[in-house]
Order: sequence, then C-alpha cells, then structure tokens
Amino acid sequence: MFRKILIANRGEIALRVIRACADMDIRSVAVHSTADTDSLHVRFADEAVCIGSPLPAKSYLNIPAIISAAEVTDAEAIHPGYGFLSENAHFAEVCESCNVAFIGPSPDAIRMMGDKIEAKRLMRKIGVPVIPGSEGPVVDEKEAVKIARSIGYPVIIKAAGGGGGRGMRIAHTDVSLSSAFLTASAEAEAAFGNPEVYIEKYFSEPRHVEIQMLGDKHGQVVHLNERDCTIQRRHQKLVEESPSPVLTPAIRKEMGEAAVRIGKAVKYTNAGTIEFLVDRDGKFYFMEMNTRLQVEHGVTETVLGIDLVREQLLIAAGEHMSLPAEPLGIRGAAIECRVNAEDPLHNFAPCPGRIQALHLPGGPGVRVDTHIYDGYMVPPYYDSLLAKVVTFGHERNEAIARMYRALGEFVIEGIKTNIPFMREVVNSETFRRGVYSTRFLEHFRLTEV
Amino acid sequence: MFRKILIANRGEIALRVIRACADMDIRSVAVHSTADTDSLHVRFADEAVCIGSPLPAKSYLNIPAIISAAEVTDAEAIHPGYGFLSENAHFAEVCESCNVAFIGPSPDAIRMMGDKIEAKRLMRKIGVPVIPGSEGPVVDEKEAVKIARSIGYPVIIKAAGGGGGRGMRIAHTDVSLSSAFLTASAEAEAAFGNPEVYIEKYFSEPRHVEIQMLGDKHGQVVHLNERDCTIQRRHQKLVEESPSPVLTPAIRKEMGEAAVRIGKAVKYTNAGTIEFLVDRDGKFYFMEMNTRLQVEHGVTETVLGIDLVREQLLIAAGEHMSLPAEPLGIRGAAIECRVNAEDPLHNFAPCPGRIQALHLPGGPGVRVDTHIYDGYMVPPYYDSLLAKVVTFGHERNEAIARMYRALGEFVIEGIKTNIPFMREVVNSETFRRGVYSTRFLEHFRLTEV
Amino acid sequence: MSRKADSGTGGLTASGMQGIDLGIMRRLLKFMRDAQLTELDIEMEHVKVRLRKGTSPEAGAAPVAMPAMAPMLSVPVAPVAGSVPAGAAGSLPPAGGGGAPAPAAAVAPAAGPAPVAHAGPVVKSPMVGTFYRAPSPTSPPFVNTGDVVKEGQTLCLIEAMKLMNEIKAERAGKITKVLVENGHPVEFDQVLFELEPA
Amino acid sequence: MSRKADSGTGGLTASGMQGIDLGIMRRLLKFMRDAQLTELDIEMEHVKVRLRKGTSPEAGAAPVAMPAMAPMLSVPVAPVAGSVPAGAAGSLPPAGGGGAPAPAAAVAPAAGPAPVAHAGPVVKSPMVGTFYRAPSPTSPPFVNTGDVVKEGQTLCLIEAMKLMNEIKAERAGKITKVLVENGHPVEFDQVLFELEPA
Repeated sequence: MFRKILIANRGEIALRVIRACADMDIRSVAVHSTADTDSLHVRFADEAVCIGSPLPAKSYLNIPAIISAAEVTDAEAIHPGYGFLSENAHFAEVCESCNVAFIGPSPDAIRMMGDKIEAKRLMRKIGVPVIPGSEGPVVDEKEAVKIARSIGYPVIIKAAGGGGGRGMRIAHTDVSLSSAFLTASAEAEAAFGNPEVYIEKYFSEPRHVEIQMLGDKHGQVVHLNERDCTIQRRHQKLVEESPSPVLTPAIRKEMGEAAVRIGKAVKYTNAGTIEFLVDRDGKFYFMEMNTRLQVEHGVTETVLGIDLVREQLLIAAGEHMSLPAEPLGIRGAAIECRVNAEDPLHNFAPCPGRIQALHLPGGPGVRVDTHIYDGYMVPPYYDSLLAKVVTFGHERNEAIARMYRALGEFVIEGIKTNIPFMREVVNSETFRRGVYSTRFLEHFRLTEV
Repeated sequence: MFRKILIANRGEIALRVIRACADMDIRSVAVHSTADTDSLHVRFADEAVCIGSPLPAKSYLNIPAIISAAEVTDAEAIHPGYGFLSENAHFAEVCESCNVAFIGPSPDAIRMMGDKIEAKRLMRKIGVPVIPGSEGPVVDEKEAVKIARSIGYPVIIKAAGGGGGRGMRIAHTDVSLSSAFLTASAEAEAAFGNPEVYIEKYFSEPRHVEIQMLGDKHGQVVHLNERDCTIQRRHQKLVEESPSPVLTPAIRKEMGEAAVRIGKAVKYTNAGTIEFLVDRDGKFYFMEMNTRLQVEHGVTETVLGIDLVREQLLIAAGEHMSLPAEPLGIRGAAIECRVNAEDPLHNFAPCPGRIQALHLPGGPGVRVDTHIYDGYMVPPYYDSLLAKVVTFGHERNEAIARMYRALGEFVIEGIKTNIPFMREVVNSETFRRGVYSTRFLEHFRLTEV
Repeated sequence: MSRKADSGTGGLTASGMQGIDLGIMRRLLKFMRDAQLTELDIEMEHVKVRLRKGTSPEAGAAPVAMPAMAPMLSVPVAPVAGSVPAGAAGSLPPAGGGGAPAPAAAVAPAAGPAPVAHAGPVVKSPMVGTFYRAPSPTSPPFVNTGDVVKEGQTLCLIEAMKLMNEIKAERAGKITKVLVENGHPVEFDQVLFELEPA
Repeated sequence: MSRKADSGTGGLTASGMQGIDLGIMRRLLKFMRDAQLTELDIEMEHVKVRLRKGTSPEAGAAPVAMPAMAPMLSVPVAPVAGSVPAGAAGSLPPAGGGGAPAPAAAVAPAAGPAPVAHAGPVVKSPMVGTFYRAPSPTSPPFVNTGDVVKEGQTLCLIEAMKLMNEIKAERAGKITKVLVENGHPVEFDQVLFELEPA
C-alpha cells in the first residue's frame, strides 16, 4: 500500500480522501490555492502545499504545479477527487510518466468513455441498450421519418453543433416531424452555424439511475447496485438515493450485469459509474460513464456499509478489492441531500460569504461530509457545495424521516443555503411516494418560505 | 403508536430520544431545569417545560413536576433516558397510575433486578452463573475456609456494610484467609461499625461484557450480542465495543441465551442489559441487570444497523418489536468513546465552563451524539459527558483507526476534555491487541501530554 | 413553556447576527414607551422583530428573532434588558423556554438564563401545573388587577397531579398585572402576577 | 508548505480566544525590535507564542498558536501585522499553509489569506518546486545577501517536473535576505528573497 498520497482537490471530497488515508494509516498531502489556505483539507492533511492562485486553471487544474507538489513531498499516488482533473486522461498519463500512481482508471479507459460516440458504439457492440436514434446527422425529412418510425414516436431532434435547448424539437407524428425537422435545422444553423441535426427517442418523464461499479487489476469487476439521482435542477443532482424506489429486483440485476459487462469490456480498474436513463416501463438506456468517484458515493457506502475510497486506494495500489464478487445485500435505504451555498428564493444564485454560526446534524443514521466550520469563508471561486448529508433507514420512509429531521437540525448562518428548500423537497408528497421524473422540480413549488 | 412523549432527562440522551421521536413522527416534550434553558434538547423538542431549579432533586428527579409536565402537555408516555429516574420503580408506578406509559420495563422487573440478592437468587434458579461465594455474612474463619475451598482460591473478603476498598482482603491460601478474615472483620467494624464480612471468588483480571436484550409485550425476547466495556476508570466506562475482542462465538451464544433466559423468567419488556464478568478462561458470571437504555447503546445500533430507541417506543406502545427473533448478524465492529468535560492531567476533575470553539468529527463510519454547541455553557450540576463518538469498521482495526482519526478531528475549546487521553487509549498497543482487563488504566500511562 | 409549530425549519433566511442593531432596538423600545404599546411586531423581508412588554414567558416567542428559529439566531436579551432603566414601565422578556437556546459565541456571554425583568416584585409559580384564578368555574377570581391583597391571601390555584395547590401572597400589596390566563399551563418559575408592594 | 508531526492532537490544552491579548503581543514585538531578535518562542503551560520576523512561510508555524493545532485556535494575524508601522524592520508573517486555517468567528474577519508582511519588495516563487541557489552543486550561488542585482538577472533555479526554471529579478536592487535554503521545496507564492530597491 502507498505510504503517502496527494489529493488534487479541495472541499469536502479532499477531506473525504484525507479521512480515508487516516483510516488506512497513509500520510496525506493537501494542495490548495491561495483562496483555500484556511480550509479544513489543509488543516487535516499531514502536509499541505500551496499550488497557485484562486482561479482553478492556476491551481486545481494546474498539472505542473500538482505534479511538482507530489514530487517535492514524495507522494506516491494522486487522488483526483471529482471534478477538476478527475476525468482528464492527459493528467492520468502525466502522473504515470512521472511515476506517480493515478488513483483512477487507465488513461485509455478515461479517453474511451469520454468520447460519447465511441462509448455508444461499444455499448451496441456488447449489447448494452443505448438511447435509440440516428448514429450521426440526419440528411433530410425522409431519413428522419424513416428513423423515427423505426425507433417509435415521440422523438427529439437535436442540433449536432449545439445545446441549451435551441434547435431542439419534439415530434409525435410523421407530419409534425417533417416540419419540426426543417425548423430545427434552420434554428440550428442560425444558432450554431451548423444545420446538422440528429434524432433520438424522446423520453418525457425519464428517471436518472446509475450503477456504481468497481474493477481491480486482477480482473474482478463488481457492481454495487444503483443510485437514483432523478431529482435534479438543471442537470445538477440534488437528491440521490439507493435503492431506487422504482427499480424491480429484475431490472436492478439486469442493469448491474450491464455495468459489469462494460467494466470487463474495457478492462476497467478503479471506481466508475454508469449513468442510465430509465423510462416508465423500466427499460434502461446507457447515457454515459463517469470514470471517477461520484459526489454521491456516500449513498452506496451507507446502504452497503462499505468504504469506496478505501477500495479505490487498494485497487490503485494493485491489491485485490476487499469486496466479494457477488453483489452485496441491500440492508436498508440511504438518501443524500446536497447542501449548497445558494439562494433558493433567487433562482439558486450562489451565495459565497462567511459562515457566522453552524450546527451540524447528528445522532443515529446520519452522516455528514463537510469542509465548512464556524467562521469559514466560502470562497466565490469554486462550486457551491457546502455539505452532503446522508441518512440511513431500514426502509425508505425511515431514511426520509431522518433526512427531514437532520436538515431541521442543520443550521448555517451568515450565508444563504438551500437547506429549507431541500427539506421541502424530501418532505413533499411526490418525493415520498417515489414516483416522479427528472422534471420533478418543474412541478415542485416551494410552499412555505 | 404514541402521538406525543415526554423525555424526563437532559443532555445527549434527551436529544437522542427527541431524534427518535422526530424520525417516527411523534411529538416530543422536553423538560428542563433553569440551568438547561439554553440546551439543545430544549431547542429541538417540539415543546419544552421548565420543571425546577438546577439541583437534580428539584428538577430531573422531581417526580410530581415531571408528571405535571406530562399532564399539562398531554404527553402519553415518558422516556426516562438513563440515570435520573430511569431505574426508579416508584416513578414507573406513578406514571402508570397517572395513565402515562413508562417507556421501560414494569415496576416489578425494575424492583426485582434492583435487589441484588433477589436477582442472584433468580439467576441460580434459572441456571445463570453468578460469582461464587457465601450467600450472606460468614460466621468465622472455619466457615470462610470451607467456602473458599469449595469455590477455589483466590477469594476476596468484603465488608457487608461498606465499600470503597476498606475491609477488603484477597486470600490465596487457607492460612492467609484465616488471618485476612480477622483483619478484614476488624477493619470493617472500625470503618463501618459492622464486623460482618462475606466471601466471593476473586478475579484478578476480569473483563466487563454485557448483553443487550429486548423483550416485548407479546413474549418475544431477543439478545443483540455483547458490548465489551472493560475499559473503565473507577467503574465509569470509557470505551465500549462490539463485538468483544475476546469472546468466542460459543461463549457469545451461551451468554446471549442466558440473557434471553433471564428476560423470559421475569417477563421482561423493553430494553435491558445484563452485565457479566468474564474471566480469563471465558467463563462468565452474572453481575447485575440494568433495566434501562445504556449510555453505550449506540455501539449495538451501529454494529447491527438498528435503532434501539425506536424499538423501545414500539414495545412501550404495545407493538411487536421490529427485530427478528434470531440474533442479527454481526456486520463489522463498532467502538464508542465517551468524551467528558474533565481534565485527564488533574485526576479527571470535572471542567464545566463555556465552549469557545467546536469542531465535530464527520465522514464515513463516524457517528456523534452530543448536546454541546459552540458557545454552550457546560453546567456544573450534572455529569461531565459531552459527547459520544461511535466509529464503525469492517473489522476492529478499521473501527480503531477511524476512532483515532475522529478524535483527532474533534476540537473543543474553552474547557478541558479527555479527548487527547481517549485518543492515546485507543491508540495504545494494549488496546489494539484487545487483551486486557478492567485494570487496564492502572497499567496505562499517558505518554504524550 | 413553548409550543413550536415546527422544531426545525432552521436557517431559511440566513441573516447574520450583524444585522441586529441594538440602537434600533432601543429606539423601538422608546417608541413603544411613548406610544404606550405593549406589543410591537415588525416583519420585513429578512427580519422579524417582536417586542412585548410584561408578557408571560408562556408565549415563548424570542423577543427578537430572525424568521427561522435557528439556535444561533437568538439574541442575548440580558444585556439589552440591562440597558433599560430599572424603573421603566416594561422591558424585554428573555427568551422563553425552548425558543432560543444558544447565544452565538460572538456575543456577550449570558451565563444561565436571564432573569425576567419585571417592573416590580412578582409572584412566580413554584411548580408545573394548570393555573386557575378561581376555586371553581362559577366562582369569581381570587384576585383581579387593582386588588389589594394581604400577606397569606390566596391568589390562585395550581393543579398538579390532580391536586389543587393554593398559591398565597408572600407579602401584602396591590395586584398590578395578572399574567396567565385561567386554565392555562404554567411552568416552574413562570411569573403569575405583578405585585406592587403595599 | 507545512509538515505536521501529527495532524490531530486537537484540543489538549484548551485556552479560549479571550486568552489572547493583543497588547501583550505588541509589547513582545517591541521587545524583539529593541533586542534585535528575529525569533522569539515562549511556551508556557497554557500558551505558546511564536514570533518570527521575515521568516519564510515554509516553516509553517502559525505566528501565535496555542499548543494544539485546533483550527479555531489560530489568531488572525492581519490586524496585528497591520498595527506595526510599515517601515518596521520586520513584522508578523501570516499563518503558513496548513498551520492555522480557521479564524474564530468572534475575531475580526480576515478575508482571504493575509499578505506576507515583509519590510520591502520581495521575490516570490511563481511555482511549486525545489529551490536551488546555484546552477550546479559545485557552483557558487547566483546571488548572496548584500549583492546588488540588475533587472533580469538570474536569482535562483526552481526545479519543477524535472525542468530547471530560472527565476530572474524583476527590478534592480540589493538582496537583503535569502529566505529559503538550497535544495528545499517551495510552494506557490512563497517568498524567496527580500530585495531592497536600487
């Protein structure tokens, strides 16, 4: 096992990895920008190196500075956390070339999964369902209709060159598709200077369900069940849970097997997550793979009673993972809420600033991961995540009740947070029932503020 | 289920019960002395009633005030926590006579187990081993020698009328016993005005291991394995863990079965703990039964993934406990350290005062139960327990590593605490090896302070 | 005794302690005095101020509280009350039991609960129970505001554990205020009457 | 860059923030100035004071720290440093990376890391790496204390990722202090030299 590792990240995830190091008797090196000198990850690491100015490009994305920090501290491996350099194949390569282990998959696996078209091609090859649609741009209305008929309506037309909703059209019939095709193409050209559009099956009320998987260098690949991350705001996950309230054991098994198949196909090592879209009939479709630790990994840890960062370190060091090959039994339910420094009453605008008072929730079934403390200055340079609260219950209702209680005990003063908003979300009838889609928030109204 | 319950306690255990109420959607009523107006249990309960002045006799032991508080708030049940009125059979009776459910065993069971001689008699009857010795005072040296020979040397002579070490003598042979008998008797007379002495088998290096059990009103009695509480200071437990590092599965099974036998014999309802002395050969002897929730119940909760207070409430409401009749599988190891406001460098003198700064440990495998907050005034009237830290690990070593890490992250400023002391205890070679006795602290030297 | 609608909507509108201006508080108090008000509520987007004079702690509302009942939001009242002249007609009551436990570390220490500031001597409840002003539902009250009472005269009953306890005047004087309504619960140390010494 | 013997012996000798007396701090500073000391350590039962002048942040020790390295124990240095006359021979360096992250809420806000207070202009490291004073182990240093340097003159090398980076003077002046030892690691923004303008 490594004697010392460097954590190329900040905030709660840096603290998370430092804690795993402490738990495994590995020395930890924090790196930080000048804005994070007073951070807990700097405080609780065994060593700390300032690597640059506050802008991420100058510090947490500054590969030479991070490698130099590893060299001057004699760190044997680098954990990238999530975000920043965690899915940067080049960084993984630089680490390797500098004889520093990258705690993550191989550069090839990162690159392969980073190329969405390549990844989809692989899925088709190994029989993992992808969202049906054209393989590339669609030439004209006729081809569009032909594809639409083969995959079934409704379909969505998307601009090949763009995003953000422009050039997007939903069609339910041949007729509407023909006109939509032309409009979308014209809009795409106007917006992105590229009239090319492609077609995919449209899911109006999908769920976002992902499978956690782990592979080690000895060929063992396991999946650790799903996390349901359907509650999102503009593609930012807000609530994650495991098990999913809508998955049947049969679908769980199928999805898990698909994840293992993917892992084996790319000889995947370390932790990865396969994101699937699940429709109302329980059919699932590969969306993408995240080749890193997820923000919401604690949900899986809590429901299975395991330590994913520990597994990451074991795997990166070439050891066997410490989990059995068979899927672990689900022994309850876990829910995570992300607590962000943002104002739910003003379009979730970020709210950096100094924390004036703090009370963290505690007691049975509550885990808190946070880098904030009373007096901490939340810097404006980074994302707004302040804390993750994970609650456990023997059944989903107990986990929800504990989340509602824990968020009620969670007091942060001095800056605005989404805590009261999240509390209403988990307390809502819709969430409790468990039946909703990624459009949950469109229908959700903050009742009592 | 109850709609509202009153918690007749303070501090972390009051908060613990309030949290269980919130998790079960039961309204909670806190009672408090004038010294505890600013307490978190008052803050987080749904209602709060001031019941008297700071001295326990005037408030937390003030039965009429507590019953009145239950009456004016329409509370249907009272949870006594631990300490205070939790093992007071009279209080349990008053509750019943006032139509308020007492969340604990019947007054008869409390009374039966509170009478040590009666309890021992019962154990003998149902075949649970008790510490061998004379059943009452020993008449003379001859009888002493006769008993000593029958139970085997070494034996300890104790004053019937006293305690605190005076009048105590250990004897390893007939000769030393005869002279020890006379000295002890004389000393006992001088010290307590009563020359009567009795004899028990002497265990020089015992362990303190207790079995958690639960019984409901439908006749189901289960045991929830052991907690090893061998690390004590003057009979105050400091570290508790489950499973015990020295128990074999066979002895665990035997002890558990003994606990269930005891529960069935007294038709015990609610949570109870059987305390056993375990000698170096793995033989165990009944010491006493605590007819209430223990401080260290979180250890069992963590290692089994259950909620004991929830079970208490279910049982008191006449429902079935929600645990299976078969012993739950042990899925790792849990350790608890008690964090006290006391100065380890000055004979553990209590250190009340205002908390000036606070950082609680967090992350994976760490549970904190505490009623303190930044700015909290620790009152001088009550016990010095500030917080309980429970860590979980897949194996004991992981739980220990996490405890060492968690205590390192735990910062309390403004008052002295035993945190650095506890950190050295869990980090010590002896503790890590797991082989020690209740005299651990006699041999333990605080090396680095 | 405080009854809370919800024990934890904590931290919704997070305004730091800095937002609290004791100068404004004092000016509000003067305004109250000049206008002879006994209660003053102000609620704005980010702040909610409630001032009450001579109210019983039963009401439970913290005298000055941000919208959320976060513990750290409570304002230490003792210093403010202390700044009001002792002879003033009223002053700020302390945080009721439960409403506002935790004075922020940044603020002046307020060791122990702040004493209720009443204009003159008061009669407090020696126990938890239900307060009755009359011996029976059809009887007139033992005392009314303005009544002159003798030492040892019964002022009210407090029912605790089915027993009626007579609360008697410890000294002679004039009842200037009755602070609890008939049939309401009272807690230990709660002020029942204000009594002007004879 | 700080290397800590043990990342968490937190909170052993608990002294509150109140214990910190800026007046005493200033008197210690004056004593140092008078005695021409560059370093002053005082260690007593409950307090540990370390004052250093013009030291490099590499040492990492917080200038004033209670025995335990608890985050809340750190003292905000900026205000103290600010109270020292700008022209003084030295002043308090800020908390090094890692030693003392969290100013207690009760203390004056110190937004962002306090700038290092050096007597005059300084040359800082633009990168993380290893500091070399000479082009090879057998060569003499590029510069020594007292040397007058021209703008653009090479002052040292910093090795980062196997590359030697020449660090040049941005202005002409006299080297008044070399703050890092040859072969030692440096972090971003760490002060390497003090330079008196020509």
